[in-house]
Amino acid sequence: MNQSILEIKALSVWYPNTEKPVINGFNLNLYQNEILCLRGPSGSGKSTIVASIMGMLENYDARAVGNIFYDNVDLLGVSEEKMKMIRWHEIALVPQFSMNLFNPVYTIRQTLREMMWLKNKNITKTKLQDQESLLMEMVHLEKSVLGCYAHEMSGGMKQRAAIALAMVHSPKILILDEATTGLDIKIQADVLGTILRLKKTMDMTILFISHDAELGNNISDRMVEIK
Amino acid sequence: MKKRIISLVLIMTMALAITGCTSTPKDGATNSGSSIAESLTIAIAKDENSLTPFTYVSSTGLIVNRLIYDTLLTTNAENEVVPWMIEDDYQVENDFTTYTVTLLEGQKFHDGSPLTAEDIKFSFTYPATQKVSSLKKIANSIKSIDVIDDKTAVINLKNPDINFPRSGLAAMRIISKKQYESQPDASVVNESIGSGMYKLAEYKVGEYYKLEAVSDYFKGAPNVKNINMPIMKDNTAIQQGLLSGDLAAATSSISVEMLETYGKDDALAVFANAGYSPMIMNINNGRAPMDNPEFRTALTYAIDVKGIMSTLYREYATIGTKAVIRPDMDYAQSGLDYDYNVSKANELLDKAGFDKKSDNGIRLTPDGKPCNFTMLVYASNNDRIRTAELITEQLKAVGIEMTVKAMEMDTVDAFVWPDFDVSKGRDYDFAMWGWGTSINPDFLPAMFSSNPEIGTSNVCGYVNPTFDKLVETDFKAVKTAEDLNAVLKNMQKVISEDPGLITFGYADSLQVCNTEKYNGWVSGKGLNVINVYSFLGAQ
Amino acid sequence: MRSKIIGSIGVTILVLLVLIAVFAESLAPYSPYEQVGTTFARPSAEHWLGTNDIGQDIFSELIYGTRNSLAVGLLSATIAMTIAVLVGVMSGWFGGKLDRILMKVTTVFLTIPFLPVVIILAAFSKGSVWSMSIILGVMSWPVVARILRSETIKIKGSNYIHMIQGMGASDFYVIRYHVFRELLPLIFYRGIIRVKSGILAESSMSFLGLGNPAAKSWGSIIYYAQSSNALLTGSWIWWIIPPGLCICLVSMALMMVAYSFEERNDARMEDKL
Amino acid sequence: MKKRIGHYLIILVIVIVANFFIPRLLPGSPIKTLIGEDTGQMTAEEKMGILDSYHLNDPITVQFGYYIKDLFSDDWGLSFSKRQPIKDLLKSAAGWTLLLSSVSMFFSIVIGCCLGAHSARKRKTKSDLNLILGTTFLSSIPPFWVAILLLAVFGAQLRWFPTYGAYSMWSDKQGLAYVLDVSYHLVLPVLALVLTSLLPYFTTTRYSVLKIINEDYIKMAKIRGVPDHTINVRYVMHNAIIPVFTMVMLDVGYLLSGSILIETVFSYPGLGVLMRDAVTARDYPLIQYTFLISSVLTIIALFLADLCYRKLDPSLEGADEK
Repeated sequence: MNQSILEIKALSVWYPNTEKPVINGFNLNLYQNEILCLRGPSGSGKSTIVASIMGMLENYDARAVGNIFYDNVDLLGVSEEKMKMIRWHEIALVPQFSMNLFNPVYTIRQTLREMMWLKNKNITKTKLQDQESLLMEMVHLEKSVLGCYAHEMSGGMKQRAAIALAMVHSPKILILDEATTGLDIKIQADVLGTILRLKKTMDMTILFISHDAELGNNISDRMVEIK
Repeated sequence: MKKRIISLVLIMTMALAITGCTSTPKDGATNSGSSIAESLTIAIAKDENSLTPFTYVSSTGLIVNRLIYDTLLTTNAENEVVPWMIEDDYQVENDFTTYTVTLLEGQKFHDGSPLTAEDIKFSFTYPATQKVSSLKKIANSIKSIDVIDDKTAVINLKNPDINFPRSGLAAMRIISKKQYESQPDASVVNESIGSGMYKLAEYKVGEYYKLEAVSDYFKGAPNVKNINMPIMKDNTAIQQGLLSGDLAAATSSISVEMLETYGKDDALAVFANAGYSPMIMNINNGRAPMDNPEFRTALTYAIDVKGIMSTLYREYATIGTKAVIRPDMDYAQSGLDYDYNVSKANELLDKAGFDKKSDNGIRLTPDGKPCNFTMLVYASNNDRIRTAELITEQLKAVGIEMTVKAMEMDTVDAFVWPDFDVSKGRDYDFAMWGWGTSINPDFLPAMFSSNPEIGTSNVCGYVNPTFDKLVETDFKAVKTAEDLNAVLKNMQKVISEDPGLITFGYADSLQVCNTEKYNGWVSGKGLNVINVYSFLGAQ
Repeated sequence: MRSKIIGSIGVTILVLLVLIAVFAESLAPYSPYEQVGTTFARPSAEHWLGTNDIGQDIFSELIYGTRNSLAVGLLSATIAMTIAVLVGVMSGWFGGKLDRILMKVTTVFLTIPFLPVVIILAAFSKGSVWSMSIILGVMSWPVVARILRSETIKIKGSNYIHMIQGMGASDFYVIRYHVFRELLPLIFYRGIIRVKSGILAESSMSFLGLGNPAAKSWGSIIYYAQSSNALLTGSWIWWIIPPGLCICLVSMALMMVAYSFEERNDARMEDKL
Repeated sequence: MKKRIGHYLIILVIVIVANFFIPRLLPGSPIKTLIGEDTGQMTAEEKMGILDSYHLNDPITVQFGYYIKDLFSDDWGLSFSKRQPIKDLLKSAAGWTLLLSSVSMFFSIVIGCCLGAHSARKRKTKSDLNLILGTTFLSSIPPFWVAILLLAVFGAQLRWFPTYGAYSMWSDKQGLAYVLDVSYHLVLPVLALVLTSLLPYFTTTRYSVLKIINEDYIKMAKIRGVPDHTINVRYVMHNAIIPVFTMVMLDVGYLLSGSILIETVFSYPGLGVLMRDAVTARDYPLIQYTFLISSVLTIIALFLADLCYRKLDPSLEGADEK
């Protein structure tokens, strides 16, 4: 059994002006190179856990206690500066709402390149091209899609583009929050395929969040239920 | 003979000093300013094109045009017609049909070419060839002009015209034969070459004019070397300019409420020049019930002419009379003042069969229609709108309802004076109105004759056989000044007994001048401060 | 919470003004048409805002002026919005040829200079307050129409509309009960702005001598003050400021209403402008 | 794109035709202008003669012919009232108006947007409300009154700025001096226009920003560690500006003929004043061409705006509206 890469200890989260915490003393261990399916009915706080890991709680001005350890740093305690380094570089997210994840006035290419450029300001054009085509490969998208705007793409394409975007910095952990919800079966299968392949090829750890047990069973090595 | 003629000419002059150049207490207080100036900035209120006699648009243009183009005679501060380009002793013979004039020495055009009797002949005949020109009328009245020598010309009229010195000799601009003779259409000539004391150095459409003094002018170099005239259409901007000292003067006039403000500033003097353009309430004499003389007479009692005028202009106006023309004209019939008397008005209306009233207190016409009328007025003319408002209130008191409709100028004209042709009829009840000038003796015939040939400005559709007869017979037969005055006086009696309209009077034009920058300003009856006398240098 | 307060302030002001307009006769100390004092009198016990250039009581003018000003504002806005909604929704919803034609008309209206058309209309309408508002209404619909159109197109594209249509709802039904309701906040907001511009335009037209200065309105009061050089004589303090403030007051009140309205309709107001 | 061009061409044709008929619908006739002061004294025949000489008695269709002919002539014929080639008259006037309106438009947009964005950020705070009420207040003052106030205070009283004209007349400044002089004269008119036309841009920006800052792609960009200024400029502003641009497109027309109030007060030699004079003088040719110019300028502006619009908002690319 691989060693734990991400450990959540006794995590409790409160939303403003609510007595009862959404999550109460939640524990979770995420091991190297596994696909863990975090399953639970909607409203069970799955997204809140994601938010806590990504350090997005303040967006909902929520309050959390407990620890989330990622290579020996507590993500709940860490400074925003440090978090910036971890977020997306180490842990990337394919959000639930990837439907409008993209700036409507950007092409996919612009979005991807912006990310690459942010990591390495003096990256060469050729390097950019190679990387973006690589990413497209990764998620089985036509190169032509690079020139598209969000409104020109189908749900499935967007979803895969979102994954590509998450992979830009080749993170260690990839969190997919309801990544396939609202897509029809065929495309779902497609996206799931992509995910599995990523796990193999890139030796990644994937936290797969879904309300759909069956779907979970199909792809995950391990399943954790929350109520 | 000579002397008699001159005195006659003097009698001809329409106005004698009664009010003269009334000035505000403030005026003339400070003459500390200099009597000569290098350059003055004087606002002109309209764009008047290239200012040639054939291109200027309005009276404003005429004012400036006079500085550039000389006339044989001109009108002075007392509004008398006096010689300008010619010898004092010009001859008037065989019943005002022949006028002999001799040019003074040393006159030339701005292009340097000398001004001769030939140019006079040309100036008086050329306009007749034009499609459109305000001078055409004069040229048309000319039978022939004989050039005696370089300096002397004899002008023969088709018909006797007792008023020709003013309406012709003092009005006709002398233009350069050389410049125009090859020009079929004068209105396309945009270079103004006159013989006046200033020459037009520069003109930017819609922006400004620049006048330069003619140093070797035959009456001596003008006191002001350069006159810069920005075209400023907004009155407030002009006033601001005058107060701030940017402007030395303006072609436009100010309104009474400004007197105090200007009074505070010692550098500024206000001149009040008696005006000759009347404010009138037109009554559509052709439409019932206004076609009823009693009704119209009643109105003259119901409206407080004096009160309205003093409300609008304080003492800076000449109150109108039933005689219509200015009371200080020498042929004005005295004792025809309006008398504001509401009870008299009511009494007359009752007598005239307007005695029944509707339940909301409005009188009914003999045939039972309520007396509510509309009054048309230019939306751009505040004084007239205000007058209309006051009239409305005063007519309420005698049970007549008036609705004021302020509309854009040409729209009103289209109702009151369709195609500017009185024979085309008219479509209005009442209308606030005014005429450019009232100074010519044929002003009255033009306003009240029912014959469209003569009564060209009879926009009220006034019909009165007695008056028409006076025009057709006596007026045509006039031989001397005395006859003329007699006829005109009779006319006034007629129109005062059977009023066709209401004349409120003649507002003075109040003009502000900066006496610190320059103190040579001269103003007078019907004379804008921007005039030849204001700038005329020592002879 | 705050938005509620602001909104109610706005409403209160408007209601007050309407009341003033309605009960002008009993509120005004004098008839605004009557000559009740010397000309250009400064404010005093009997004339709170002094008198104007022909000795009418400015305060009374102000009260009566409320009528015409509000009338012009509201009426012109109503007219403009009616046309705009008709054109905008129809061309947005039905698209195709109709849309193309309507949009051409709209663009033409946008390109043809405002002033001359106003003069023509004013000329034919003998410049009464009512015709004034009609003119302003007719001249100011295109902009709103364009906006409503693009909104309608958006709404038409939305899934739930397709669903309802799928259930066999008639165009009229969908427009009446769904599209229109969606547009309402936008229409409301635009309407408010139109009322304001209507009131302003009335005064500007007086300034250009296109209005009917004889009719008492805030605009015409300012116009007369201005043309009697209130600025230079110092009388502007009691002659121009009060009507000016009244105009501002209305617009502000309207904006306050709009503001609170927007706060409450966030979800719907979004991107509706 | 072809479609768009076609669309605007059709508009242009309509406008050309309309501009011929508009002046002729005006009550009254140009004869007063043609004859000058003493119209009354003329006989009907004389008047007819004059009207004939300007083709004003010909059937409307014939007149229309002349209009089209002049349109393609080199100087567009003579003006009735100004008695000058119309082209010369329009050249300068149009230039000044274009300068005035474009400059003031630029500033009102920039300022309006900045304020709008700011107040959106400060949403529900005091300064937000203050900004809203402030801009509303400004836009509630009659434009001519603002202009006059500026003129009185900064022109006449403080004497900081000139009170009339577009440049100091009678002083033939050259090069930079001239540019400075012109901008100096531009200050007050522009200020007046900007102050009174701020509101629409302000509100529009405010609302679109409000909407956008709540969009998911903004949140995610933050998570992805996109720096704030990039988010503000390339994410928020770029998206927020689109509806503002629509406003601009719709306002161009107004600004071109709408600056007339300001032009009048500041004696600015622009199109608006020329147009107003032409109308009051019933100067048919001049009316036609002033309208035409301002319409054409508007159409061009609309067209350009349309182009940029497409650049600005990719979701419109290809999805041609008409």
